[in-house]
Amino acid sequence: MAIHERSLVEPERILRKDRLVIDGIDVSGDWNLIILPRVIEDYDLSLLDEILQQPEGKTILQCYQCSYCTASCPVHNYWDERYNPRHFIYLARLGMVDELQKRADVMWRCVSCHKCTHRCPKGVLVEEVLKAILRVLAKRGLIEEYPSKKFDQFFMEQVVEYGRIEDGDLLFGWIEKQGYKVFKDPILKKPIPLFGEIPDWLKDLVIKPIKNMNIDFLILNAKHMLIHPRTKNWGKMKQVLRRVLEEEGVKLH
Amino acid sequence: MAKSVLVIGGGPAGLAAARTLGKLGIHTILVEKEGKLGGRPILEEYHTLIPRKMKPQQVIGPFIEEVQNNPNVEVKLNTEIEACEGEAPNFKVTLSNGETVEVGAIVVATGFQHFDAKRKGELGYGIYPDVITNLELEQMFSREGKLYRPSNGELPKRVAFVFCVGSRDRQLGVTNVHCCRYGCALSGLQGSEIREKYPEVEVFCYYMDVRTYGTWEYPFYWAPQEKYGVRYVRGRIAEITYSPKDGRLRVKHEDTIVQRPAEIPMDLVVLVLGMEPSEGTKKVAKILGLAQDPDNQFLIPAEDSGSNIISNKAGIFIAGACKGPIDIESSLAEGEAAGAEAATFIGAKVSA
Amino acid sequence: MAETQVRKYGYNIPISEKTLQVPWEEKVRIIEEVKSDFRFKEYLFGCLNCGVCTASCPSNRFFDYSPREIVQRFLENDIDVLYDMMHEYIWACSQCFTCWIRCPFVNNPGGLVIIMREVAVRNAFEATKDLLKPYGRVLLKVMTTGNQLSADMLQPDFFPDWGPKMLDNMENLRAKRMAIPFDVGKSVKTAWEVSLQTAIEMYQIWRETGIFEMLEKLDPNLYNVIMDIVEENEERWEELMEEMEEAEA
Amino acid sequence: MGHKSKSPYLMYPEKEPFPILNKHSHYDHLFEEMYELEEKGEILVFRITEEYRPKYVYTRTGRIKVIPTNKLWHHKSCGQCGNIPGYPASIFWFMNKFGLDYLNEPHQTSCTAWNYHGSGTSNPVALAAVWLRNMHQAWKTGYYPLIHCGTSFGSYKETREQLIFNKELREAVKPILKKLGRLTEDGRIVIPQEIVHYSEWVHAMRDEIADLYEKEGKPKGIDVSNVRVAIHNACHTWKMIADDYPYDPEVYNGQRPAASTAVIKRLGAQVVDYSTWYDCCGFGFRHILTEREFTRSFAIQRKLKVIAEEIKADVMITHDTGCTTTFEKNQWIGKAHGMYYPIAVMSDVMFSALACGAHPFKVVQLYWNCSNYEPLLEKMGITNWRELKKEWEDAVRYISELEKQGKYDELLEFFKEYDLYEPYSKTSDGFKLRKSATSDLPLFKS
Repeated sequence: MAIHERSLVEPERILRKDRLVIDGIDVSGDWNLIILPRVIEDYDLSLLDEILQQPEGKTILQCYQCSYCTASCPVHNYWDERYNPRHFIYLARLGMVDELQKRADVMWRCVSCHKCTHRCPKGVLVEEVLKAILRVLAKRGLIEEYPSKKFDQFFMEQVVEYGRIEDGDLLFGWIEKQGYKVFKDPILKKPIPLFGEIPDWLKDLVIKPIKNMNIDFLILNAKHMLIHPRTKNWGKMKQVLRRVLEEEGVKLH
Repeated sequence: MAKSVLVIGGGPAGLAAARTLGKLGIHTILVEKEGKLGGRPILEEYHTLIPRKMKPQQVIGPFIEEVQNNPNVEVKLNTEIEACEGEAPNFKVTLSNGETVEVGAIVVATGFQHFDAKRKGELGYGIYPDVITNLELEQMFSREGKLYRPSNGELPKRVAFVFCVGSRDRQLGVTNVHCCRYGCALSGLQGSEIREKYPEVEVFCYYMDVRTYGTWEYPFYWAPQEKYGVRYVRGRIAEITYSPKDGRLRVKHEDTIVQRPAEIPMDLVVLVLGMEPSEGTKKVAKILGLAQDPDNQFLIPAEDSGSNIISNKAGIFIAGACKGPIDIESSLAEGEAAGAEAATFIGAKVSA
Repeated sequence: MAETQVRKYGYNIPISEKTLQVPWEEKVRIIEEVKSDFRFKEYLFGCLNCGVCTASCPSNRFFDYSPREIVQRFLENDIDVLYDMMHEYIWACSQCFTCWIRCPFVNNPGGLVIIMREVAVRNAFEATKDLLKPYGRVLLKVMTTGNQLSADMLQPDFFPDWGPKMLDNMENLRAKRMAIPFDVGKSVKTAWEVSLQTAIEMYQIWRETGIFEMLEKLDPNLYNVIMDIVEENEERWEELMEEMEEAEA
Repeated sequence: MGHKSKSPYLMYPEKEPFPILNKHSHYDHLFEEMYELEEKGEILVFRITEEYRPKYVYTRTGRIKVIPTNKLWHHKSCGQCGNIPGYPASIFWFMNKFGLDYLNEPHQTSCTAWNYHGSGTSNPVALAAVWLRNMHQAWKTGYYPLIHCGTSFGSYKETREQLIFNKELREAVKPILKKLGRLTEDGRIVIPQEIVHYSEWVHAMRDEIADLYEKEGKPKGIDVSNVRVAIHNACHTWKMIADDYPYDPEVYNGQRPAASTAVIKRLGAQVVDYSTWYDCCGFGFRHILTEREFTRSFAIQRKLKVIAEEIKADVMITHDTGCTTTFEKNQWIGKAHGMYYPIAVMSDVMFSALACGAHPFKVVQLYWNCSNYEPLLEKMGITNWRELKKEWEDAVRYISELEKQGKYDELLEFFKEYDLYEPYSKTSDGFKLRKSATSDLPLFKS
């Protein structure tokens, strides 16, 4: 025996023991297979309460599921249809946490274009509401912190340290953090572009602009890569900023 | 030529018609089947009327009073019509008390009745005590002033409103395919009332679509969600069952947005009933030869008339819920219009 | 970086690559075959998308299968999805017809499924052939004897999951079957004894209504086995008729 | 009883017995159409006349359905005869007890609808031909068809509707029936006035059954008053052509199908409601045979588990072949994943027969039943079931020995006593050996 309609059953709903003998009868494999039901048995209503406590979450109650937001959403339309703001709001309001979790991999894909918020006929601040949902889920440990958050953090560290960012540093520092071997000069320990095991797409990404770049600008960039520019009198500002961040509970490495 | 007008039905539309006629100085006979004037809202003790959120007594009370105090209006309670002879403007109508009255015009305002929820067996009404109708919820509010589960008298933690029970449903035959018009709005109102008084009670509305038409959209759909936190779930309830394990009901539906089956525990389930023509409406239609919708049996206006109150028979005017679901405001307005129409029909001259 | 967009239906079922490669005209022909069935107009009226059918559907509780989806796709005339459904999706239906008793429109999604299954069989889809391969024993039984099940079909190899009591039953089956207290039940190879005349009449029905043809397309080997039995029985019947005529004369 | 419409087959009660559906529903209209077709000479309606001792039940629309109770032609079920033989045996046993006349013929095929719903390898014309052929055989014998199987019943109800409302179908099936010699002499199709399921017969006979329980069951020490019963209504009986199945004011106010529930209540057992009462069993037609993963998942988790956790019933009562099989066979495997919820499973007629004192193994044939029926027997007061089981096993041994020794005459003599009726005496052929397409036992070979 085998389930013909296999694609209609998610693998996680299948119980099956490869080897099994009960009362002396061999019922290995499919003979003992049991499918678990996909019924929604209850709502987790506290999820909405928590969302409403978030400053950005308040307007969630105004949604009436017209789907203007989703219809306008570039991520939904051109990237992954599973990214669906209207749907996330619905699920969050009824507390269907397992459904939200199933979409954890796409939930962070908002590109902050604000078309949804702009178009909502009921004044839901869609993007903010979604952020509130994500925050609550992350706080509950139900979804992972979004992957790009690591980059955000790295970005912020740069800003805190220097009062500004430097493109090359940011880019190669980030590449290094991703586990690629970045080739560095032996003295200043600064990365040298186009060497090392960096991926091809990145090489392309770097070469293209360099080819078309004004020579002065190129020199300026190279200089900045060697000597990181810094905002004037940043030292004091940095201290204040670090304290504030500490009080807010933001961790910096 | 008879100078009297007969008004059949002492509900909102009938009262409004009789009041208008009485004020115009026309001799009016108002017959009412029940022992009391006021129609469904008064007889069944509704709590709050849509759309102005007034009490039935506040709205209908003054009409009753005026009709009773006007010497031109003769009120006959516990009376029905049995037969009618003659054509307009000389109708000879036999009443159930044996009297025969001669009238020049007739206003029919025989109203509606609520759907019998037992006909939807799968919803468990009449089997599980915690499945009640929206009418019973109104009465719970108006008579006892509190919300409770009939099974144990306790405050429910969760209340579900089940839309379209006996409406938009061909399983019941062709008679119940129409929309009840008021159910969505009333549920929004009742849900808001519950949330206002008992913020700890969670309220769910199970809908296919929400039809709070016209200006009702904000007060009865948006406000319940935004102000009172009533939760709307998309999916029609297929079955209501009871689990002895926890003593709670289960509302079974497909959440059509999530596309998964759901069986959610509830403490109190309110069935939002459809509207049907009353027995009186069907009876009067036969006696007077009024046109009825072949499917839902409600009265229908004359085909060649743009007006909603002109019937297919000259000299007979139809007003209120005998023509289909209607709200209180419109019902009163139609009654008034039918009264005025009847007055002009019998050629009454009203001095300035 | 963008992922390829695959059209999905149901809760999360992608349209298969195979379906997309089938010529459009062929898919339209198949769906038209479904829609031209005389029952189609009695099974589908309209849809409020209320979900009552799916809410009542037993298969929906375990499979990502929804009668509402089928009804919706027919109303949209979504050829690709409907065609795709006919290979796997529709076979999840349990044919319990709860959808039919609940639908406010009195649609019969279970009925639509049975028309689709018939068309899937008539057109001998590969998926249908695979699906019905293990079902061949039943087809053999029903086509030749007019019984769909018999005691000897419940072999231990095929039914270990029915447990020890079931396996006990299979021992000394013949004598146990004879201990069934009515005569026509004392048979092992059929549920009850079917008279030869009855079987012959049934073969004629299968012939006249195209069931044998359907079977030939679906599984030629099975068809051959069945036809051997049918012809043998028909010969037996003819001989008997001749004998009887002689006896009368 | 009740008043009639212009069609002699369509009756409604004077006063509505419970909140009914629309009387002018599509299905009841069928009886008017049927009458017109008969008047036009297209069909012949096989009527339920007085000789069939009609009884009356209500349907969901409040229509009065006529149930014949005597002189019945048993249209058997392959699933029942194939693996729950106590099911038809209990029906025959009751008929004998009540002194009713019946035929149990080999001249019938199954409805073939199990295969149809499972595999799609059939079509409406073939189904209609099979049905009409079987009905014609019953009509020819003068015995009224009583359908044992839920799927046959449901499928026949639907086929009848299709036939009556579709001229094309009638025209397609007529030539086939003509070839088979299965039309009336004047070329008409035979359609029975009512399609009757055995559970409707049990429902109509519930008072007689209860009387028998008082008279014969109770004196044997049998008492069902403490038995907690979970009812499972079979989909194809009440969901297919929903308007043609009994409902009764005494059963859930006429809001749920009445058959089975009514008779169990009438016997005095406790019918207990549970939250998945409306669910099917998970049979799925194809699934029960070749994809039991679904069937067992469904039966265990949606039904057996719910019943065990919510109401702790002693027995699950069904009225169809498929449901009984599904529930009794798919319990044990639950052990694989800690989902073993043992419970007795049987049909209403088997339970009723037990209550009325029928032999649990010779008649009710519980031997074949894979469910946990022993505790139920104890609770019902049939405490000597071990001895009774041994009696049956002895009979099997005896039969086995006689057969091995080729003593067929002795075997025939033995069956004369053992069987519910004498072999061959109850077929339309009378007492004569017949040609069989299927029999493999030398005893019954011509």
